[in-house]
Amino acid sequence: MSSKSRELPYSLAINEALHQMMLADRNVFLLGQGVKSPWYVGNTVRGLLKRFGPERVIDTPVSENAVTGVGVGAAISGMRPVIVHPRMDFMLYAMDPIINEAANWHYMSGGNSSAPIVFWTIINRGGEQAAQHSQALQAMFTHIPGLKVVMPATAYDAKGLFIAAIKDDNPVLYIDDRWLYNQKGKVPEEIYTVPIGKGVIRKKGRDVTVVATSYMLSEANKAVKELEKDKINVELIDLRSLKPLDENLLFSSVRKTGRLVVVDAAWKTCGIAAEISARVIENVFKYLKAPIARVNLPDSPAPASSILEKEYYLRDKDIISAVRKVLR
Amino acid sequence: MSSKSRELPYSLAINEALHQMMLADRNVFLLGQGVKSPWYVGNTVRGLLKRFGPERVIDTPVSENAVTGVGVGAAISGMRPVIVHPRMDFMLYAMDPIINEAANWHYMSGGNSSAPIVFWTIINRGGEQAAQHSQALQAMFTHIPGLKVVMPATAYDAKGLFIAAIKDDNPVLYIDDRWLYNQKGKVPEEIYTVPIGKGVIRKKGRDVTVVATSYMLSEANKAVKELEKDKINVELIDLRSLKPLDENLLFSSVRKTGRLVVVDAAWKTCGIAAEISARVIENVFKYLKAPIARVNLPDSPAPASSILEKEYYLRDKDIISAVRKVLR
Amino acid sequence: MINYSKNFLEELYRTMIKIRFCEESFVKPIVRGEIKCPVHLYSGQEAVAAGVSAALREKDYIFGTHRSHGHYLAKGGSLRELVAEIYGKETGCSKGRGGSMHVIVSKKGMLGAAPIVAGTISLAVGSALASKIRKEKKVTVSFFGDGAVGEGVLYESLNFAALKKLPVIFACENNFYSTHMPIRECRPRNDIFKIGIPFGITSFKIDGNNVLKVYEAVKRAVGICKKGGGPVFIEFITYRLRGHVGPDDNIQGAHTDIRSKEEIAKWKRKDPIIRLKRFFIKNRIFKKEDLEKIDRELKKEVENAHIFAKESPHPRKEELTNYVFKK
Amino acid sequence: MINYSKNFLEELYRTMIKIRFCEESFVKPIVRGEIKCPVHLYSGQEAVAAGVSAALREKDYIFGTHRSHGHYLAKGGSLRELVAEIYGKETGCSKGRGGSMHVIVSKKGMLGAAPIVAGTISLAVGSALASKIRKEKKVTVSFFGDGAVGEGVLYESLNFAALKKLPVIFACENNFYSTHMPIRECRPRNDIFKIGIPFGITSFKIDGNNVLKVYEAVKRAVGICKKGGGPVFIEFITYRLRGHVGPDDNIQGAHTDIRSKEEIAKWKRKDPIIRLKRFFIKNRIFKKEDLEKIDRELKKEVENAHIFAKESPHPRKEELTNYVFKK
Ligand SMILES: Cc1ncc(C[n+]2csc(CCOP(=O)(O)OP(=O)(O)O)c2C)c(N)n1
Ligand SMILES: Cc1ncc(C[n+]2csc(CCOP(=O)(O)OP(=O)(O)O)c2C)c(N)n1
Ligand SMILES: [Mg+2]
Ligand SMILES: [Mg+2]
Repeated sequence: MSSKSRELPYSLAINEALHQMMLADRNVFLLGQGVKSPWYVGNTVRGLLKRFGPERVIDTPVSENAVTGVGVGAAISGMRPVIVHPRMDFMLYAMDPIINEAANWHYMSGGNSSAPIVFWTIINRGGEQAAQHSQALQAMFTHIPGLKVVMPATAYDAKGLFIAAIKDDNPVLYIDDRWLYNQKGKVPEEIYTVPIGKGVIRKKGRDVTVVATSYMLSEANKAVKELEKDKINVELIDLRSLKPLDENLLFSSVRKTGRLVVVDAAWKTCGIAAEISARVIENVFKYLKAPIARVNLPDSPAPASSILEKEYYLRDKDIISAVRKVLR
Repeated sequence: MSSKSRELPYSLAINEALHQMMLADRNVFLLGQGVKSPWYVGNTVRGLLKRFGPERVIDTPVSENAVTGVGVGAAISGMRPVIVHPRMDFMLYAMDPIINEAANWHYMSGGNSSAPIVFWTIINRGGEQAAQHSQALQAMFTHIPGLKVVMPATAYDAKGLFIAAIKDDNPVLYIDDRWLYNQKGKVPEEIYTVPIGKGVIRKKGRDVTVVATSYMLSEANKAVKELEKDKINVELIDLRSLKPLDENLLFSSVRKTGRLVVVDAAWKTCGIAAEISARVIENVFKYLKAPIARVNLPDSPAPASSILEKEYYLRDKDIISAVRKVLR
Repeated sequence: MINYSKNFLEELYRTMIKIRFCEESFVKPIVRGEIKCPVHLYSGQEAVAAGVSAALREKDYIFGTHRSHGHYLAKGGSLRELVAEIYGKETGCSKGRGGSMHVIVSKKGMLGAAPIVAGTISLAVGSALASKIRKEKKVTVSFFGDGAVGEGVLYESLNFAALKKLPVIFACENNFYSTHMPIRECRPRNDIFKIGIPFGITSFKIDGNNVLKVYEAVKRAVGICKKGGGPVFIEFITYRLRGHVGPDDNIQGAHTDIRSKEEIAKWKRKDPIIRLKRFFIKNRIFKKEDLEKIDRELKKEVENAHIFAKESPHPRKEELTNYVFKK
Repeated sequence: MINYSKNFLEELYRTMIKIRFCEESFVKPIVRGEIKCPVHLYSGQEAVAAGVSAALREKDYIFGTHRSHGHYLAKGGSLRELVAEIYGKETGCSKGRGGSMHVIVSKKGMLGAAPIVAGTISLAVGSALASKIRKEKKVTVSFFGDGAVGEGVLYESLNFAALKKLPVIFACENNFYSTHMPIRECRPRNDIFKIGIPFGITSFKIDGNNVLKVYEAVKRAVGICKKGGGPVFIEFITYRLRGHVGPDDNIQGAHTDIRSKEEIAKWKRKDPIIRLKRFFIKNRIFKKEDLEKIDRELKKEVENAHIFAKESPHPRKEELTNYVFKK
């Protein structure tokens, strides 16, 4: 089938998911800052307003708290809203509807109600935007029960996880990354889902397991190639979902390699890598041949100066040196 | 000196810290819901309004976001505000001033300004209050650079850390627990500080290290006594501060015991215990004789029913069985 | 006034007296420690819930707060399931997971309640948006207190609802207190309803202790919403006859109310149920005995609900984490 | 009008033209990629910053936004340090850590700026509270845009400031756009200043492109605040002559503005600097040549600031985490 080989950039894979799901399900609608314009969210929203009209593609005032709550309320009333926050930093205004309301709603009602909503949020960092315009807060949300969290790394997953998130009966935080928008990949034309909670082995290997998600998969891929030159055979896992976490995939890889490097482009302390490390220790401790290495941002706000940014953000070399360390 | 043997309940130790610091430093003031009444915050605020007047003891409307920002702004202008959130759950409205503003302020200004503020917040759970009135969100805040986090477990530390928090030039999150308010302990009458970032060994031992903070120290103490009956000699560490974390104390204990149980009365995933576990693995892996056990709440919202609460909250028995597990 | 049907008036009375009896029935079990959950009694404010719901259809939506037993009952929620919830039982409307502050009966349009102050206001706007998108002509009522007027999300909600002309009624029950704070310590001005005006929202206040006035006002507001002229902001002036939580403002065992005896006495005279009774008798709509019969009936119903609740099973501890995710 | 001193008027002009030259000087380096940081130019709004600061004393406080070069310069911030900051240099006012959106000069009372919309409004109320507690009689100005009126924290801040009668001026620069959104898509009503009224706040709007009107209004507001009659809400009607960020609304390389050419042309005719020049000439306060001399001087100053910035060292990467905590 020709559709199998079609390539799309990550951003247009999202765009296609939105088009197809809005067409397939009248309960799906899009709400948030920038949905009528490429200004904020690139071409992910291309053509939506024109096709579905302002009743279902609703650009909003700068009111993150209420707008997010509006989405949650619509979900409780049976809709399938997608709420976009064009930067994760802005979501700090919207923590109450996400955490106190949406994530608890099903539990608090004893299963009598639920909030099937997608909180779509974008990590938008670099470019000297500094501390308030660079944050990657996945760990804060992964900490919260009742909230699923996904971070697709490829165009294929960007579409498949978006569709899965919309179809899920629970609130799902869908986190993408502006640095991924132009990356191309094969994207089937039809509607398909990537199961939430399932990771994938991007490359089989036996010497060391490297776990990465979202943009860090690209850097990890580069690192893997570089390490191959030195005959270091990495098994590369893309978790795709942070909650639920595909423990089994992780554990069986570590059982095989005995070594683990966890990469997450966010702060180290109480981050995703800490959780993965702790879980592996709890479950497959005796297979571990070396300490688990975490590759994270330093515990520091993002700087403006691009000289400092270069030092701050992670690259393949950071993964390479972590791998070498656990192999020593 | 007689003052050395005076006992006070935890809540009055806080109260004394506030009285003394407001007296000692005209820049200190108290702002937040409930500061004029025992209704919210027990007797921690006793006598403050009467002594310092409504200009420095400011009860507020239900406006967590702005009121917290008001504190941050006052701190930037040279004051030393203490902002109280009588429940941690309410702080979800105030994430922007805490995280985007206060925690970044010193960094973003290249060290030219800072926000020396205490965010005092109370974990207030149990009593069938359910999901929105029970949360312990320390991990979310410990994840944030630029924010110190303390969780005193004893009356002595409650006062000493409060004073240290007020004197610190950085934003400090001071988390206490209603379940501790009646616990008595020796509290010196004078002004003293407990250093932020320093833990303490509550009981020396050699078989296993147990790390606990805040209310969980009481349960850990019970567990330690129970385990002693079986000749299990626990080393009990009270971290007191979550950020900065007293790594050295932790590492040297684990080097000695080779076994670790981390207790934190909050959700497991991406929680404090994960961070401690990951850090120990990174640094003293080769001393570990067994997997690290985490004792946490299940990843679930808090239930109302007290039957379910009993199952949900942690007690000495949970610590005991974790210790037995890592000793197997 | 007399052009209301007797049936309609009886229903109003039944709703109010049911709420009152229900609320008062919790006092003893709370004091005895049989009920552990924090309970915010609605006694004194019954005319608001009853009058609002009388003006709504079953398919219309409401969202509540920490003080929502009355909203739930008036919208048709089961009394037994309410009481069972407050006892933390599996038969409760939220299966004992939510307690008093999370009452819900979705099939009657009561879409939920939650104690984070102002936390459900934007949700209500969301359900109004949902019905607008679906062209269903449903109206949503968002209940909140004077305390919630301190939260910024209310203003964001007003703006968004007004911008999109959503069929939502902002129902502010001004009982003059937000926990221990009288309204004058929370706001520079009292006339809360005026906050709707800068957003171009039809906004007014009415006597919230007069159930017929409440009914008429909300009927009008529903009409405006259905014609696409929404939202509407209504401030209901009312008073809670009990403490903020539990029977009285029990601060450290003192069982004293922070409010003056005179103030409480004044409002007792404006008790919406006494007023309605007086109106019935004066206008010879019902006789004293008719009303007493209804009272007896509902007292019994409330008693039975307690029996049901007490006899109901607790949730099973094995099912602690059952509802974290919907499967 | 002619009872202003020549000195005073010259200072106003200098401030405005300095801001304009400074802002326009960034256009080329941005286009060339020498400046990487997002820059929100203030061109067109100079009368607000200049007029406000002229009515303040050095000890008074201001807080800014993402678009605060003008606020910073008018309050006495160093031009060199501003330009260096935007180049991300160690000599910048925030040592290259903050960039264009975090300008600060505490010793001149400019306490900081931040791009989270409405994020600094409550901070400004806090510094007003601080000066009230200290009985210092300082006034704080909170600058924010029409977009920030969508954020609930503004209303919470209005309420708190009004309740405590704080000496704070809410200075809303209504330039009719919030990024790609015209104000009519953000608010059902335009008259923003009316949101202050339900809180009992003195609230009004004025022409923000007339620097003397701005000055007079703020002088009056400062007087009100100093007498304990604060806060005051002022809506300044103005317009940005450049795009939201960078020289134009460069959406995906299109370099087109989302606003109509006619609209922009209309506002170019109301350019506050041209208007002030015209006023000077017409009233024979300054001659064309006087102004040209000032212009040359400031152009030079701006050029020198760029030279300084370019020659300044970058932050050292070893110092990446230096300012996470204050030691
Ligand atoms: C966000 C948040 N802050 C504070 C509280 C504590 N609290 C519970 S009820 C209440 C006051 C509510 O007053 P009002 O809205 O007038 O409702 P009433 O109790 O009078 O019915 C407060 C402040 C809360 N539940 N949520
Ligand atoms: C909380 C938050 N939401 C969204 C944004 C994105 N954003 C940057 S500037 C802006 C609009 C600002 O408009 P306005 O307040 O009118 O200021 P102007 O740009 O017109 O000066 C927005 C929405 C942000 N920075 N912060
Ligand atoms: Mg009230
Ligand atoms: Mg604007």
